[in-house]
Amino acid sequence: MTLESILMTLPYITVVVLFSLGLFTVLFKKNLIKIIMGIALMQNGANLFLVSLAYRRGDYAPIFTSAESTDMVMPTAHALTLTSIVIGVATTALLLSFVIMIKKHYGSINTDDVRRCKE
Amino acid sequence: MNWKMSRIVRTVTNFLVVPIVIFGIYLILHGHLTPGGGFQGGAVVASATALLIIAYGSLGRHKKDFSTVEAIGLILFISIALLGIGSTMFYNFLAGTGGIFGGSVEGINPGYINTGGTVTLMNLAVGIEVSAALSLILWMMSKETGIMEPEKKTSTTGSEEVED
Amino acid sequence: MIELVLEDIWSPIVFILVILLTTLVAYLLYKMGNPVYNRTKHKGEPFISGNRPPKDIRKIHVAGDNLFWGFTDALKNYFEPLVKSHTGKLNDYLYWVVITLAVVLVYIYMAV
Amino acid sequence: MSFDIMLHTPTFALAVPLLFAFLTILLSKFSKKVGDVTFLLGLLLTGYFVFLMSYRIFTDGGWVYTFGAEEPITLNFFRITFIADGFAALATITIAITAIAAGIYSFGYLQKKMPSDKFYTLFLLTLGGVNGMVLTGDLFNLFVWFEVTSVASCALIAYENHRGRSVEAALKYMVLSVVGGLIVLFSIGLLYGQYGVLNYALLSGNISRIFLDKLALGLLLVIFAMKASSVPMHMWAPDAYGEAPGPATPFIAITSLGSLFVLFRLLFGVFGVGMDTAAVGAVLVILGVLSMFVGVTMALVQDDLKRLIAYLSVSQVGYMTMAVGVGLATLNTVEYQNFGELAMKGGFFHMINDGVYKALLFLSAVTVVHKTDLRSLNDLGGLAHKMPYTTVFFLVGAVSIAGIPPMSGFSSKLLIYRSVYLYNPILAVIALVVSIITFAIMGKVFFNAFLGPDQGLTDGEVSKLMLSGMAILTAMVIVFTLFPGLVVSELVTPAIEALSEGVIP
Repeated sequence: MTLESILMTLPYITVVVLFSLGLFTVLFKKNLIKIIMGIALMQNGANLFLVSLAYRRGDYAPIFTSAESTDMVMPTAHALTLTSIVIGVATTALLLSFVIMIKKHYGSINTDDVRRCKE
Repeated sequence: MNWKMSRIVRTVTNFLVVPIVIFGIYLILHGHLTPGGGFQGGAVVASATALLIIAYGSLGRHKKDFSTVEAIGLILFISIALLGIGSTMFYNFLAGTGGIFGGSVEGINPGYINTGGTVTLMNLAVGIEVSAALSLILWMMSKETGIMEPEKKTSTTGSEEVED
Repeated sequence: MIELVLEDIWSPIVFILVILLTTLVAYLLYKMGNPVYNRTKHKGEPFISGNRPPKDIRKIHVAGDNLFWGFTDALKNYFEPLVKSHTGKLNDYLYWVVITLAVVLVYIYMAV
Repeated sequence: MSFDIMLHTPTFALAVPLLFAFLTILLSKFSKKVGDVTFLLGLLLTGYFVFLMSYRIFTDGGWVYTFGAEEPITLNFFRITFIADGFAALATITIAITAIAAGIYSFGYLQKKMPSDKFYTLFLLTLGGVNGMVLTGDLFNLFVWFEVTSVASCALIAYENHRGRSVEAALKYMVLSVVGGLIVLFSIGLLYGQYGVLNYALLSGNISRIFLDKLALGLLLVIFAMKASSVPMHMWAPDAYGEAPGPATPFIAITSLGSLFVLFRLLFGVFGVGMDTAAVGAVLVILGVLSMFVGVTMALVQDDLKRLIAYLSVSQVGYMTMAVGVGLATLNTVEYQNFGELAMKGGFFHMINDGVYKALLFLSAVTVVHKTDLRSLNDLGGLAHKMPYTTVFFLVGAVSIAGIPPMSGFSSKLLIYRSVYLYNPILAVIALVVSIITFAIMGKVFFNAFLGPDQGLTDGEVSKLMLSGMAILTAMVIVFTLFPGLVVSELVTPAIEALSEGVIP
């Protein structure tokens, strides 16, 4: 295993670490704000995964510059990442507003208390 | 609770708001050539709103109608998409027609600003929409959490919309 | 031509016609009977398992808890854990998703 | 090529709701009436374009619509595409019927109780999102519309935000949707990283039985089953359906039905060629049986009217999952001709049936809750004296969901029993038992809430608009009841042909 291949694998290892940390937070933390932070971690993991997939060694970013168009990478994954970031902003804002209202109505943001809908 | 930060912060905010908004507009208008575009530029513009809210605890005394601006931005976006329906939806009917948006692109170029066609217009529409929507979200949230003085009327129903 | 038969096995039109026909036959049979029974004369009180009916007619109403409680009581060993597993906690909802993901992934990896 | 409006109908099915959503919010600033009219116009126009699209699909066959190209039908796999085939027609028709009925109902409902413009906006956004989700031809778009639907429908659930419970239900659904959306994004990344394409047709040619493809398949299957409220991931459904504002309730149920449509599209269109469909079908069958049984037994112990119907809807989703799972398990074998196709017909016929009668049940339950402010079956009673129309509508829905002949629910369940019996007799027996318990539950609800001496809970019937919303659905149920053969041959058969043949390239 060369140093280069290790370096190329690093982003994916980071993705796995981020995603599993996020999943761990979402599963085992009781605080709603912490759950949303876990979701944000998972979002970052997924976005990093897509961006790492789009990387091709020696090619240029797909911007109108003085490079040949054949030397540019496909921007599909980048577009997907940007879309996912945008959606992430919307969902995080909505989730945080829900938590604000939960705090108003229930006086608590612990998942053990936020369970009036059950059975 | 009336939130207001120190005089230093407020003065720096006064200086910073204009460059932030201009940078946002640059990102929006240059979006078809360099990283950036409607959403990113709009988010930068909205960060000026965040700065104002944090520094002053208010957005001035005038009535703010972000949701109308937001709706106008989205209607613009969909209308521009529908204008290309002669070919298909989202068809770039302005590309290569000359004028301020329709410059033609041939081969390798250093990035001509007027080549976007409808993409520039759409970036503009998305920029309007996102800056208004994010400002609205920040405004509502800071009112709900007590950073800002709540007004007499407190209806917060469905303040969140989807950004495109 | 409108298809009136579903996959050669079932036709609601025929079913409804048969029902109507049966009703007609039943009505004719009913008509042939002897009308001795006097509705107003023999009117009695409703029979509620031998209990005396309450004065207020509203109390005759059967509430939701009155039905099927024997069924759920007999199958207590099935229902109690099932109802209890719907805890309403957000974390538990997510546990279930992750557990199902794990099981399905292992199954698909082994079987497909 | 001359301009042909029929070819553009898939894009209008998406663009019209989105455009009118924001027009509604803008025009409501001037006057409430104008906003209402805009909403109704957007809804009816969407229905009109869906109808046009389906008409063209059934007469001339399906096509792939390419966005941003010179001409609508262009072979370009790097552009955004919409697939308009028999399957998309079935899905969008189911969604459109429910949406129009619920929209008309919401007119009457929102008169006094709530401000209406934002509700209409969110409603139309959800409609656009679901339409985009079932029409789309690539995974990128699927993710986008998945999230648009989640955000809009969760905001819709939390619309009555003065009640803590509805915010709680929306929060739970939203967290599950967002985590699910991220897992979907991850699996899209897995597929894109290997093949460099996101188009369904291209992917289906590439999919093979390697580890990463299996991983992507499992992730997508479980997440879309979760959105379709399959047991054991159904727990958000009773919360969300139970706490959503009245007229939105059937529509939230329809979004989860839309997720089920997408799941079937993915399993048949993308993974159907390269994967071992027998094993994947078995997963669906197991999920379906669990959903049927757990859903119906949980409904048996419910007090709350709306939650009870929500659990029944979970159990109905089980029927479809099981039937289509049998179809998938036998795909490309001799058995498919014997009974697999029949199972698919039953499953998809049950889907459109279920979308309609479930909406009818939800709307009549909402009417009861709206009129009496009571939800518990222990308190309700004797409503038939004052609300005869609602009683009849509820009875039609109840008899249909219980599968009593000659109602439409019986027609589709009959197909399911017959075909599933040949796959595995135990499944048919379970399906029958579940149907019987459903009948018992509906009998209990009808007896408790509507029959009995008048308790003086209501002062009369609801407004005419609300009644007409339910009347539309009742008329649809009766049409499906009287002409099941017509519906199966004209609507369902093109859909399953489109599915089993894979995606149009």
